[in-house]
Amino acid sequence: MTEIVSAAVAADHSTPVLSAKDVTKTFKVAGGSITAVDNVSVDFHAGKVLAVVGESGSGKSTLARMLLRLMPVTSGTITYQGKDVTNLGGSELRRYWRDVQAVFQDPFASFNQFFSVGHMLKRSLRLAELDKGTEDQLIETCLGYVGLKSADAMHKYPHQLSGGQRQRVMIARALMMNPKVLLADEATSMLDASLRVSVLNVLQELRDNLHLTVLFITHDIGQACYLADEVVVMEHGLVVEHGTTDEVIFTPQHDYTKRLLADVPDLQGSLKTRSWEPGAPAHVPPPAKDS
Amino acid sequence: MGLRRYLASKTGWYLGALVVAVVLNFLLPRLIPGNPVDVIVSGLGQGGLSSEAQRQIYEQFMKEFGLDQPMWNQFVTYITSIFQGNLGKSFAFYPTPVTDLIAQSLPFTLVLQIPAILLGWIIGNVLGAVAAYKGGAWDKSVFTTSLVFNSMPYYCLSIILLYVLAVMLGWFPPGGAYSLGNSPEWSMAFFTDALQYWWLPFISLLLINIGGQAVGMRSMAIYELGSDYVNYSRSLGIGDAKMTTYIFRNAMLPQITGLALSIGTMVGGALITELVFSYPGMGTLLFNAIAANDYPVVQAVTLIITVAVLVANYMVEVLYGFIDPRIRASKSGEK
Amino acid sequence: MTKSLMRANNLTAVYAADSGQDVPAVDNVTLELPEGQILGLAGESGCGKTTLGTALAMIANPPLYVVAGTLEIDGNEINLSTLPKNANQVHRPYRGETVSLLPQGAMNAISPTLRIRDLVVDVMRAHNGSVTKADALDRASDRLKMLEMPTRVLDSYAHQLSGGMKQRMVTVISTLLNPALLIADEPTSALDVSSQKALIEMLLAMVEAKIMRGVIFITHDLPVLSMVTDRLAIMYAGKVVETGRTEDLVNNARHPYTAALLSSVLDPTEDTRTKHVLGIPGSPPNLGNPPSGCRFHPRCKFAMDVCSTTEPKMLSEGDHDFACWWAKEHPRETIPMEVTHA
Amino acid sequence: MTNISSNAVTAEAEGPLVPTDPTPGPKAKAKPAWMNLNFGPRLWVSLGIIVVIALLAFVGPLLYPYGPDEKVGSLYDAPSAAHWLGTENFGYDVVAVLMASTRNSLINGLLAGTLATVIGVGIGVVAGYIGGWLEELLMGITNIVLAIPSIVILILISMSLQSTDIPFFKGIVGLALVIGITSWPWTARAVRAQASSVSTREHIDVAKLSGARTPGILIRDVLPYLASYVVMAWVLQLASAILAESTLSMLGLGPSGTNSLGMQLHWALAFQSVATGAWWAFLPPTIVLTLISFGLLYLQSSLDEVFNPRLRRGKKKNLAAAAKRREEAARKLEEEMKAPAGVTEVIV
Repeated sequence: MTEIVSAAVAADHSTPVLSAKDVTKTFKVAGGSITAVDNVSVDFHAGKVLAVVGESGSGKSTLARMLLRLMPVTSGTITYQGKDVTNLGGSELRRYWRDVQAVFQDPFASFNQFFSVGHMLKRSLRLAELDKGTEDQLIETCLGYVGLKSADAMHKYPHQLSGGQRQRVMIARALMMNPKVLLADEATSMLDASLRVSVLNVLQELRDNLHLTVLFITHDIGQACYLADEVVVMEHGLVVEHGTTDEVIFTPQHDYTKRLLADVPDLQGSLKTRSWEPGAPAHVPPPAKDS
Repeated sequence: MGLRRYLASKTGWYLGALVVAVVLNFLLPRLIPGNPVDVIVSGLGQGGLSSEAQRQIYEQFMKEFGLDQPMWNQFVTYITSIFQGNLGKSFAFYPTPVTDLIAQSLPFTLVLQIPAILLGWIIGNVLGAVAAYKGGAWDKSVFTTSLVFNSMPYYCLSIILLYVLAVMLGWFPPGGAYSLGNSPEWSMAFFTDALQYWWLPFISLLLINIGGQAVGMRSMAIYELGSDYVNYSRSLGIGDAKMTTYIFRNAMLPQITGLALSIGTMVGGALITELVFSYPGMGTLLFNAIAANDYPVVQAVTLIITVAVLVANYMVEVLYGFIDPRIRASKSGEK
Repeated sequence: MTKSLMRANNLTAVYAADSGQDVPAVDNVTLELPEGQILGLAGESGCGKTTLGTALAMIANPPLYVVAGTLEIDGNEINLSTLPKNANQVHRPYRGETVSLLPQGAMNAISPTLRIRDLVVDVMRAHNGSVTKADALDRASDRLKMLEMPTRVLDSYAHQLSGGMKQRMVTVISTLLNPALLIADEPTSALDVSSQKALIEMLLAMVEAKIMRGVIFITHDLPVLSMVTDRLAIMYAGKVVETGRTEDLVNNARHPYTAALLSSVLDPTEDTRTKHVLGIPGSPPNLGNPPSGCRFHPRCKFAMDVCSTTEPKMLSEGDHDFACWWAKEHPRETIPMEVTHA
Repeated sequence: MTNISSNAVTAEAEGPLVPTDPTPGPKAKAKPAWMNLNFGPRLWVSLGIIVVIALLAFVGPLLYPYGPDEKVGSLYDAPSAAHWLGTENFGYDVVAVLMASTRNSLINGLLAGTLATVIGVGIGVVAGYIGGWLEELLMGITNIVLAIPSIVILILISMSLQSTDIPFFKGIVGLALVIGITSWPWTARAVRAQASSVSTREHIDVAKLSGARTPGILIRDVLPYLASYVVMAWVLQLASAILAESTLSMLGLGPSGTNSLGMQLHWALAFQSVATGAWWAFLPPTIVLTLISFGLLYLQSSLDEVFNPRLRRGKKKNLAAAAKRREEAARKLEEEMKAPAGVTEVIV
């Protein structure tokens, strides 16, 4: 693990590690086109967790896929450590993926069900180009980092792991590349609340201990609140608000952010504001019109 | 996808398929080394004809069929004569026009196949749906029987039926389409006579079509049984009979496209059924033409089969567009 | 306490596994709901909450079997078991009229080849053969008008509606016959927060208008439940471990599992910014072979020796029931939350 | 042919109804999910049929005293102790001819069916995974070929091949090639749909991020997910290739100078065996063809149930036993309920 730490610490804190500039994505559909991401510019600074919050259709996952270079941009540039990576291909792209890794939403679909955990991890290691001796060592370390024992996990198949364990294996896989940036695309949204917290905690530790840059994509503003240093709010492909987590969540400026925060039910808040008594008729606001 | 787009794209594909099919139909027999006339004439040679006479016949045929022309010219001639309804002259029954031969055979094929395909499709779907819904013994017997019929090659069932019902039991005449001495005409006497000969090949085709459709419908309906709407309708207290109609409607849609896909196979299978029963339709015509190396007839029969199958498929797909609300709804520009 | 609307007694439901073994997904559960209230049923995936809802809605289908249990509702006592041969005929008249289901993910709840209006007519006629088409549609459009929804949706097919609209339309259909009890199974989980809010407000308005006289709201989302419900029941591994008034449960959890679930809730609040939650170690148990004693004991921070040997009985503190040995030894003491602050 | 709409890919996404034990004991050996398949009795029945026929075709000739080209009698000699199924129209022993025919028909089916499956899967996977203009081109070709009845193309090609002088094309292998290259389209279309749904799975993205290249992804991440589907398609292709051969042979376009089930029927019909009641000439090939076709289709449908639990309807015996146990449990529960109340204990 020491080499991971030294590499991450050496990173420059003032200039962004990864940045998107004027990135746009349009999809052709029958009889027209849809702009999924509209002229978005975001910077990611080393050692920070940046959350991109938005509802379905906000373009947050499309943005993530473009940053990961899994999907071409329609226009705009993506820069990594000062280098334009928008149109990388072949071995250069694979080198980029050594530094920028990801964990996806579906803890089952992320796994090839025909491979054991060990097989999957060793396959990923080919990208890291290590010698055999250090491979097992690294797997052990990375699984340990997400709270799993290599002896237990290596021979298991995905269906023998719980959702939380699967996502942690996926994080371990990403860590093995010794990445500088980790994208978590709705990585916790399919997990139960108690397991979700354990994955969020792992991400937090990676930031604190390894100074990893984390891009956390979520629809749940509560999770962003728990984890993120900075928050970007997206709506219909546009960035509507960007600031520190405290700014965005506690003093939102944009109407959309305000509405989003107002609509989120919260445990204590809704108890307090509940205006009816059990069994008694209550005043109920008229249902909102369907948009 | 809007209905108009759907129809436009289907029309495009079928026109494309038609063009390809016509070109193949023209090209394939001409790709062989030498040409069909060689084959015919060398066949005559074995019959003891002098080489001089052979050469004369060869040249006459070459001219008659335009085979001395460059390929491109031949194609243009081929296309224009097709549009004029001229399919050339038979080698074997020279100079009978191919269209005459077809006019004699086609009606027999049509009266056999159209009822067998349509009726088989309807009965098969009903049986399949009932089997899926009832489950248990019903399902087991219907499914296994259907599977047997579905997996039996057409002509195998035909042969067995012919042997058992016609030869052994003598319930039906053992082949042909009408009694000796009778000839096709628009009279009641001819029809009642022909009907006796019609039953056996018809039943043989019908059983197999029922089997195929029932097997397909059963699996579609079982899929539908597990869907959310069945569960929800149940939770609303909707009765079993009503629910069966929902399932039937949804399972039906893929079965309609299934019909389009299987028409080609059915027609192919039916050709051989005619052979088994010596039924004087297109299949028997084709068989005889192949045996006699009668290329113009073979080409004409394959062309007609292709066009008929394409048209039938096209109509089924158009119908599908109108029936499936997911395609129809987008007509008016709704979401 | 107000008059009881429904009481489900000793409900047990099993899944027939491929191996031939039965896995009990709901194990001897008793549940009560007072008239006019909303009961939240919470727990994590696989805890049996959806199975319980399915059993109460009387639509259990193989491989799910309701082995035992009765439902007292509206003066009826219904045997919920699906084992008798005539169970389906017995249950059918109650479905939709006495107990109705609002299903998880309305996405495919309506047959794609059916107009909404056709389903409306079919539902009305299923319970009263003499209803005319016009009457059925009148009733549906009145209901839609009352809820301020456009009546043109009746002419649509399901795929023409947006996700939020579809979910609300299904809600209207489920409650068309004014069922005594509505079972809402994760109705909001697939929706954006704004649609989620709209649906919740609609449900509350319907309860207020006495369209239905009680709701069981099933979800894993505790903040949503705290917003909607009067009472909560927490399920773990096929058992109800704690029930009580929503305020009591949220502020004064008496079962360690409830406490851990509550601490895992991440609201966008100042508190969440600074807190550090540990979550629950381990995974939910295999229901085919549940742990002895209290099913939660392998993951519980407060587990004592007795927890692994003897199953705790339901205890009552006023209107608040729970099954926990620790709570028995510490009367009226809130379970300490496992949270540290930065 | 359209009913092999396997949803093997989507089924697992729904997840198990009951959580599986994430920490199995030391005895539980790790197995990938696909190995926990449930093979029903129908699968064994169909496999049995196919094995018996294969034995007849490949082992039978070694044990049977007569060869298929040994003239042992005259036209339609009736069955006797020496010749169990008599002789056919040329005076050859029917059993010997039948075994040779079955062997050739099976070889033809294997060659043609495998070829069609390979082409279909290749085109389908590439189109479904790569997408874009390549997909449109490949599927355009597929749809056109699919619309043209394949029997027509087969007739035209085999007729042309008949008149060549190259024996290879006239023989069983040539015929198999022709059948193979004309019958891939529906497999391609079905596989494309599956491949395109697999290619949206996140594990493909994970493989890319792990540095895997496109051929590796196709082989290791896409094909295994299609395996069950491909096996079923292959079984169907075998059946349809065997039938296509016999159809062509009946039309007089079969492999010249060799035996096949279709040729046997062709000659039986040509020499009036049905009308003359010589059942031993036409019935054996008819039955063998039916058995092959039934065995393969039954195999396909039982494989479909194995891979697709949604289609499965429980085994009667197990169901009955489980139901009995359940009723027992229900009775016990009822008794417990009748026991004195006091489940709830009031402590305050």
